[in-house]
Amino acid sequence: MSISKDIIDEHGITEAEYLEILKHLGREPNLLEIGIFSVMWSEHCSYKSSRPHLKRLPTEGPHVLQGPGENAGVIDIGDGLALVFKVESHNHPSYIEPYQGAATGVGGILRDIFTMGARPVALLNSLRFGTVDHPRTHGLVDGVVAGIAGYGNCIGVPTVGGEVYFHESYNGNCLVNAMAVGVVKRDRIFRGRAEGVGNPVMYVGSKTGRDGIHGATMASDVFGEGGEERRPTVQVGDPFTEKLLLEACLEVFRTDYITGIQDMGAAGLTSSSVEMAGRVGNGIDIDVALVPRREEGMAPYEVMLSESQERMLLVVKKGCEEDVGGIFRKWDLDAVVIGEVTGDGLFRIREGDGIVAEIPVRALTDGAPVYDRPLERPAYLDEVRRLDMAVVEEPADFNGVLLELLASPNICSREWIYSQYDHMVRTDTVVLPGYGAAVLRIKGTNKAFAMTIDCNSRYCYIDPRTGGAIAVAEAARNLVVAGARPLAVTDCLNFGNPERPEIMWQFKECLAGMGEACRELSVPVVSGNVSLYNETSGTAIYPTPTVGMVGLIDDVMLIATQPFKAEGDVIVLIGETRDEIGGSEYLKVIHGLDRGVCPSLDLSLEKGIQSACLRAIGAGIVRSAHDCSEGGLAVAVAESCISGDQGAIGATVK
Amino acid sequence: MKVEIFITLKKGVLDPQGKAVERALKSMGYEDVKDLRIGKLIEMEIPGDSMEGTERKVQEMCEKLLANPVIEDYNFKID
Amino acid sequence: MKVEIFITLKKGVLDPQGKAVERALKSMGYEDVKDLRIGKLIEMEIPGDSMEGTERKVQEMCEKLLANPVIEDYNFKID
Amino acid sequence: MGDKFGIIVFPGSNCDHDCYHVVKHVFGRRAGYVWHKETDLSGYDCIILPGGFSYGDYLRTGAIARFSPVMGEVMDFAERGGPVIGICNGFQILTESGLLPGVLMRNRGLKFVCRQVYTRVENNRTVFTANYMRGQLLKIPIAHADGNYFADDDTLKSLEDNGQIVLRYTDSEGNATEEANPNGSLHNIAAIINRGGNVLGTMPHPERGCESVIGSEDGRGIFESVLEAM
Repeated sequence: MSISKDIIDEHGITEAEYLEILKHLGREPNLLEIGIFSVMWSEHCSYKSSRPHLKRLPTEGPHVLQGPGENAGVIDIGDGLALVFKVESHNHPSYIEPYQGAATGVGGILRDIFTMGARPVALLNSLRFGTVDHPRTHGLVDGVVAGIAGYGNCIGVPTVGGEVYFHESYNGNCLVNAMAVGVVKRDRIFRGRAEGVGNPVMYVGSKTGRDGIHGATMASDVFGEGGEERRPTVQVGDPFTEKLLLEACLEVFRTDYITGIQDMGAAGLTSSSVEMAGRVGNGIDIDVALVPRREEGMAPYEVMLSESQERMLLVVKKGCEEDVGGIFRKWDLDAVVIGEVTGDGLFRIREGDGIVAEIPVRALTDGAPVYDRPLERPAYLDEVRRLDMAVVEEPADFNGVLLELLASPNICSREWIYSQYDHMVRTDTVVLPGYGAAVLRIKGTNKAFAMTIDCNSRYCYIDPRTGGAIAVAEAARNLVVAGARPLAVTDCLNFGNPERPEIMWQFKECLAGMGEACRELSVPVVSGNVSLYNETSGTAIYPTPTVGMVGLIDDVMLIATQPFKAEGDVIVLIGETRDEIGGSEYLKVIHGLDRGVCPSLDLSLEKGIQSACLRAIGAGIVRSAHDCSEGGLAVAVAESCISGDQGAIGATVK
Repeated sequence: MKVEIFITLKKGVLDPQGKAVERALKSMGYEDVKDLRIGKLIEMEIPGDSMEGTERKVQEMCEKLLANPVIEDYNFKID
Repeated sequence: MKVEIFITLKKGVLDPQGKAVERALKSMGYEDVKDLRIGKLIEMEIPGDSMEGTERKVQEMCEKLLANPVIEDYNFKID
Repeated sequence: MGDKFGIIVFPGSNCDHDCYHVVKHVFGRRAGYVWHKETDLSGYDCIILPGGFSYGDYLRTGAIARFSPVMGEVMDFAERGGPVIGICNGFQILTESGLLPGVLMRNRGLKFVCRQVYTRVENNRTVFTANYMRGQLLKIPIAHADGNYFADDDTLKSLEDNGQIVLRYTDSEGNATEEANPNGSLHNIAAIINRGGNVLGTMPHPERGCESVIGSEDGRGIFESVLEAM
């Protein structure tokens, strides 16, 4: 039965890609094999349009223990400890079902952390919605925030920071980027590798259902007007089962029973088994008949592509199956051997004794197509950079303007959001949400670490290269004003349709700017995610390369927070104030303009300013510090006056 | 008119709460309980007009607010 | 046997969720909605024995676990 | 009596580690985890039911945890007069198991609330509050979606008359106002004890208020008080 043309199209596989598949297999693929190729070669799993440009980001550094290519990045922070962190996007599912889309986004990013052997200790998120008056925005915000709270609070990992941003370019496509950070002993890092031919492959966690089938390719599909019919593919999360899965896995990590582990994320059982085998050049043999199921009559196609949540795949040392099974049963979880590691480099799927699919692992991983998509400088750029200053007359009432800015959706207090997140569980949160970065102490040491997630997408729209560099510089500033030394980056690159040359140009330019800033500020990228096709009926989102960054504080007593502390203290502004108003929040809120020349960024000056600030805080002579971002100096000083919990304190600026 | 609305999860949609309660009942000795699902029961009074008028109103309320069309089904009784 | 259990808040017990939903419906133009209360609908299968046997079991399950006697009433349908 | 704390771990408990840290590292006393399937509490001098989402808070918060094997032992321990502290989810489990009266329902605002709150010590002649002054203001954080304490009028009256209300939500000046009530609890109730005075249920998390580096030390008094009584 050869595969029909429309089945191939429906799987998002192009003519050329189909011919490649024929070459890899030396025969026609069956329906299950087409399904496997379609998810493994989807944009989400293969990064086929972004890989050529991702190569230009720096990923090495003396403290980098694991860079991109694994489930999360790992950096050394001394005292025999390492930080594990990553950011992941769940944009499309959240637009369809906000609560479950956001909740499963949190569940997925947590699994990426503890699959490396680490206990997750913090969650952050970066959310972007349409304008506040857009009919869908209210429902989306409520659902997404409740989903993040519902999942994060239940599993007991504090949600300590993040950002929320409203802009019309996200009217048709909200962004939900979830970041998680974990701590692991340097010598107990686990990796997603199918090591040891003959070792059993064990399925642990919830049973498999039909949810989320083709979630991976859905993420790579452009939403048409009636995007909603994709409903049945939304996954439902169970944070209670994830908590059991977390504790059971942490128990297994204290033993030497396993050689590899990976969570089942996008493309579920398929991507986890293929990627684990691919990393070590082994093959893997799976029998779908052994996979625990939640529904009857599921075809191999459904079992292999299901994205049911809270499931992990383990490679167990031969003979330790019962020991591992015992640990999971203690936590009332399924733990079943469903296959074994082979040496023939093939991904072979059985159903009982019949073979239903057989594909070379390399065809699915290294063999995935790579596209050097055409680039074209967008036409809008020259127009958007023109700003007729005559239109921008000086306001009569500066106080009124400041109050309007402080009340505007992108600057006002986020307390109504983060008070729904348990941000204190685990009693490590030293600096609570509300400032640029959250700070957590490391019990047993007098160190702490700071985390932030940040991006100004308007700068990236009017000048992608400078905007990309500013995204990195601003994230670093957030850490530095807390007194933390920036160490490494995880990025979530949210863009429109890569098949449109101007979007691809935005992507390339943003990454070029990010790469320069990462190199200059010596913060390598150790993990990340690419989310493309964020576009509805031809209108793409603003380029949003969200930057998550982690920094280290050597002495938890020597930190700074945003609020002014005492009368008589001196306010110092470090850096140059240039005559730059392009792309500012002031222009947007007061004059409704999204235009102008993007503020310039002098990376060597930036580096000097950041190290001066760090040295001052380290010398204990700084009580509070704040970076100037949306709303500029006026908003920064105002926020420092009103954000303390001992009531407002005044300030005079000469 | 007394209205009772029953909101249930669509078939195939995972019901973590139902799963946990079923497991608890089994551990309490009720081994033979199967397919336990938990939904919402919404009761209200809508005074006034005809049966069709009320039916149309309840339909609209469920579509717009009370049921999440992505993962829930609804039905109702009016008397 | 197919069992449907209806768990509702006792009269006089505050129902914050019911109040919030009633307010939302009113703001959507359904002014005449009154006394909106939200409860739980628990569906399950109990194979086997007699109607009385099943009834007794369901009664016990509600008394022990499914309903909190301090604030909730329960009733059920078996067919 | 000894000074060993038994911290019960249900599937879904989250604050067990935090309580262990406070007893062991802040107060330097002995602490041990007790898995919910265990049925032997001998060797423990005080039992803590920590915060979290036991059984995912499914059906009702604490409803399923109450049937864990260890709860029978906890009830006996309490009957013998041993001190039992139920924090947040622990308080919910104690009401579901009948060790404490009333019910914790969904917050009035329907949303999860996590922030520092002020509470006033209503009764300092208890095992858990002897180290505080009567009327003392405590800044201790809350983090819950179901902290809306409800009980029928008779129960409320007896709680008030017998001094069983230990902490009440107030504003920063100590007034138990409606605005200062974060979840709608009747009479701004934040923490209560049983008639015998040896079982405490508190929605605010004292273990999150024992170290100034994370914002407050006001919660220390609860542990100090019970340690002196042990």
